[in-house]
Amino acid sequence: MDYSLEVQQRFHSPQGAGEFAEGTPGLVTGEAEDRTLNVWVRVQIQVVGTVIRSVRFRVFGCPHMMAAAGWVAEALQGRESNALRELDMHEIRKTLDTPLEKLGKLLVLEDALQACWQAHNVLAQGQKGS
Amino acid sequence: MDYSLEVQQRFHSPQGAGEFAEGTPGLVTGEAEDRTLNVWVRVQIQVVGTVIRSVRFRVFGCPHMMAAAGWVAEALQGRESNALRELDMHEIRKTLDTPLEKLGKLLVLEDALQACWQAHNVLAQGQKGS
Amino acid sequence: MTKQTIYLDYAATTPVDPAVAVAMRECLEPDGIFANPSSSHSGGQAARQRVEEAREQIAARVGAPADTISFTSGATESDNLAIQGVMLAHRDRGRHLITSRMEHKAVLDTAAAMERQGFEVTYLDSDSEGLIAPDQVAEAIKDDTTLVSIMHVNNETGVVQDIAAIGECCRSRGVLLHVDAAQSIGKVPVSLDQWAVDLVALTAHKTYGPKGIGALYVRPGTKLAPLIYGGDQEGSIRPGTLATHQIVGMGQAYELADTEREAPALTVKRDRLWAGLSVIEGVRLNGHPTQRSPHVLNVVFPGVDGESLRLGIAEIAVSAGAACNSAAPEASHVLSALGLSDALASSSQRFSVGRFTDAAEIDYTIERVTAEVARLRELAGGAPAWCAN
Amino acid sequence: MTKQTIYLDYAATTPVDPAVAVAMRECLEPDGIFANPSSSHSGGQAARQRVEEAREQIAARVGAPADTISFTSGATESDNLAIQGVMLAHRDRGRHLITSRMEHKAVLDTAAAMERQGFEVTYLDSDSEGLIAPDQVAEAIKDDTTLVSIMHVNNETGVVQDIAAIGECCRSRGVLLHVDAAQSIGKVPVSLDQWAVDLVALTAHKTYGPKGIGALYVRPGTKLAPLIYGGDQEGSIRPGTLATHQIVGMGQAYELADTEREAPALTVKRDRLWAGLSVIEGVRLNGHPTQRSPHVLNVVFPGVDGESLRLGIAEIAVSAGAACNSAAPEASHVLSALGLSDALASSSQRFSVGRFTDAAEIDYTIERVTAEVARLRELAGGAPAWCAN
Ligand SMILES: Cc1ncc(COP(=O)(O)O)c(C=O)c1O
Ligand SMILES: Cc1ncc(COP(=O)(O)O)c(C=O)c1O
Repeated sequence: MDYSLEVQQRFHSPQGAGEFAEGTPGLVTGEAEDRTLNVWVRVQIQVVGTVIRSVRFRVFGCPHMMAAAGWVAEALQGRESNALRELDMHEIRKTLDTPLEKLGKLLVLEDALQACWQAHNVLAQGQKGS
Repeated sequence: MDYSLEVQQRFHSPQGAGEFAEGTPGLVTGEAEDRTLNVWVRVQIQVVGTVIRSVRFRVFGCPHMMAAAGWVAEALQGRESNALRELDMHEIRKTLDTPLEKLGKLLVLEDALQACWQAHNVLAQGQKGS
Repeated sequence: MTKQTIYLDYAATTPVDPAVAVAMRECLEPDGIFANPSSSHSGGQAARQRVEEAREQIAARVGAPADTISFTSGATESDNLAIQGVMLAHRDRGRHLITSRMEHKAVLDTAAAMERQGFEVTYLDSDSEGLIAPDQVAEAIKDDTTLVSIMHVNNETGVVQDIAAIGECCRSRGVLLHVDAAQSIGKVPVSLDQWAVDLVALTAHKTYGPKGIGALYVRPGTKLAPLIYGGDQEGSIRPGTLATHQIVGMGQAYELADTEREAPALTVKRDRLWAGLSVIEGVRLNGHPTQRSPHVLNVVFPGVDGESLRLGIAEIAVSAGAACNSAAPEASHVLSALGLSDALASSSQRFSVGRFTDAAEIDYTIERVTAEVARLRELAGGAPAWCAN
Repeated sequence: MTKQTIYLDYAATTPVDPAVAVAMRECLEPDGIFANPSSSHSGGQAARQRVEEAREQIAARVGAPADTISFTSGATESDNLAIQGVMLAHRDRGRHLITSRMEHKAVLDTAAAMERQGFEVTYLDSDSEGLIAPDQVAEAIKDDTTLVSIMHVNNETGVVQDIAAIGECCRSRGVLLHVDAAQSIGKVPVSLDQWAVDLVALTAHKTYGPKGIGALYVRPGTKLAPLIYGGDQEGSIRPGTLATHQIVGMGQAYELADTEREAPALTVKRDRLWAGLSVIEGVRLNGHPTQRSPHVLNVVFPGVDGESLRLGIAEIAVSAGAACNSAAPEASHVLSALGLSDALASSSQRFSVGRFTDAAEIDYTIERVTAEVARLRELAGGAPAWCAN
């Protein structure tokens, strides 16, 4: 298995790995897994208004999975929250120069982002409601 | 194919190769061949009384065949003529350290010696007769 | 391969020992022993002599007469020649083959090919430590069983089967036994003078010899159909121009591979590595704790993705439990056979030490693995239980 | 082999070119490219890269894309894989194989094995100069013909078949063509970009590469059943750990084997030898006078037993028309196919020149052969006519 330089770099120093401190405001969390592929990922997003302030993640999986999570965390920073729906894993796979057979794993990351998106909407509704 | 030193030596300098001069007294000739084995041999013997004085041979065949002819020529020298019948090619094969599959060829040499023996007897009868 | 990297993948292949390289070199020089060993001229005879000397060296190492050793291109071919050759030559006598689920692909894929050709194959399961009980073999033998094929040293776990006992039960039932001993030489004794074994697959490149040369031991009188045809070399069992330099290299390598001298040294290295790794939280050894070869250590690091760990310690050459480096990690068939979950199988690493492994390399490896395991577990913090079970 | 001997048996095998030995050496050093090309770590990747570079070198030499080249243990295995592999994979489509009587044993013995397995084989006869006419092939093709196997350069006579034309007639009839090109590289161009050929057997050791490594060219889409199983190497056509040093050596050897540069030099050497030998009374050339490879000269010395001539010039390594060195000299099947009597066949010698043959060696050979022929004819004086006809 050979890895693109970006994958190696993001694997060795994964920006955005970890969690937010307890009680950080505007947090939503999304989690997804695929046991057949041996991957699990949890993504935390801090949204202020409709803007993503910052992202944190945890991953059990291969280097490509970690690099993709790190890439996403960086890419989402400062974007409108609906960017959560718009990230295209096919694009990200190409950007990171990751083998096609890894796409299945990246889609698990997409699931986690979707979960964030839904959680965020619920939260948003709640806030409107109040 | 590897050859015993004696075979090599007798092949490179074959004592007794050739013919007797025309009209040498007491000459008998025996010839034999086996086309399937690609061998031909002719043996000439000079017998004085009942004693073999000297032997000459010609061979078309492999090195073992040449060595055997040379060995026989030397061995017969000075022997009683009935030695012609007594030479055992199995023994000679062992003496010359020649592979078993060569025995067939050596037996062609034996045939030539037999032919000499018969020719010699005819000659002997003739001499008695006169 | 840069000098900076640490090589702990001796079970995959070994470097050629310098003494072996020297022996081979003579056959690779313009005025050296290069002629065709089948040629009848003096050059050919000289090459033939080297070939026969090497055959003696190899035979001596496994306790067999020289004329029972035929050269092949490696253990893969030897396994195929043994299994296909025996099953085809005895097809009228019986069509049943017995093997195990932990065999190398060279045996498993050949068994599968035999099945496609209408032969019947029984696959034995090992216990959770990777051992096959001789009784299992005995029970599986049927009237039409022709051959049993069981490996000696497993290439992923290092587990050693009791070939002597398995041989007895095959012999007593009149069934032939083939043993894949590709991993054994120089690590675990192969004693064909004591074992009731009929065929043995050997290779050079796991024992500091060259790649692309191996041998098959065939007990005299064992009927075998050749895989390839075309000349009288190796008693027509295996034609083709004999590769003198390769054969000389294998002979030299086997001459050097004195188990009594090498095994203790390997054990010290392996145990030093295990002493360091075993203190990492949750690590477990795959395979039998004692009945195993001194050169292999197969370790599971629960909760740590194997591929990530290997990249994390990229300067250290180790391999997955499975040699398979594809992305959807079909878990090692060997580790699955031990009952490991997919997650644990793919969290396993095979470390294999060798003649040139030194203590500093081992200590460095312990330090790096310990650190990387901690880092990856941190990155996977909060992961569900299945990731580590 | 002592320096004193003169080597004129390049058709049997060649010494490894020093440049090839150097390339191989790097893979035989402890810190060299020794890892398993199938390993995913950096060492494995480095080895894999060398393997692929060599594949490119070999492919370029025969005018084929790299991915059509699979590595084997030599031309014997390649011939077997081509013939057995195609006949078995297409057994439902047809069971008829066409080959010639002058093929190498690797082909003839395989064809015989196919016959034993119920396939039908047609053996084409050459004309008295060793040529197969494309028409003969066309006429032999039947509805159930699957494969034609014709060699390019004959190893005993050097006669070169018109593969381009034979390929056309096979292609036009939808029949696959396998070509044994073991002797060709560096002597006669192999142009797979122009020939309608489906499989080609190659070997390294006839072209200054190492023994025990060869390759099979397989045109994309050609169905082939493997001979051995056990791993995904070489697209599962041929599993087993790739022998990096051997493959690198073959690649380097093929890179060096530039026919345009080498063939003219060989021709000069061969013609110098023939100019000297042809004045000996009664000598004749075996095989076609012009349509032949520059490296082989097969000469009959009527009335001179071949084995005796070879011992007479023992310091010169040549070989019988037949490689067979057994005592009851079953004549070379190739020379018999040319119509020679047993006597003449066994009075034939194959001289083959190579890259390292020099003029002094040739002149010495002419002198010694001339003298020894005279001596042996003298010793056989008075022999009957059949000895020389
Ligand atoms: C147990 C076992 N059998 C067979 C083989 C195949 O050996 P080779 O690479 O010589 O074909 C190997 C190694 O690859 C092995 O470890
Ligand atoms: C024409 C031909 N085919 C096949 C072979 C066999 O090649 P290898 O020795 O590589 O198996 C040879 C040489 O031995 C040959 O000359």
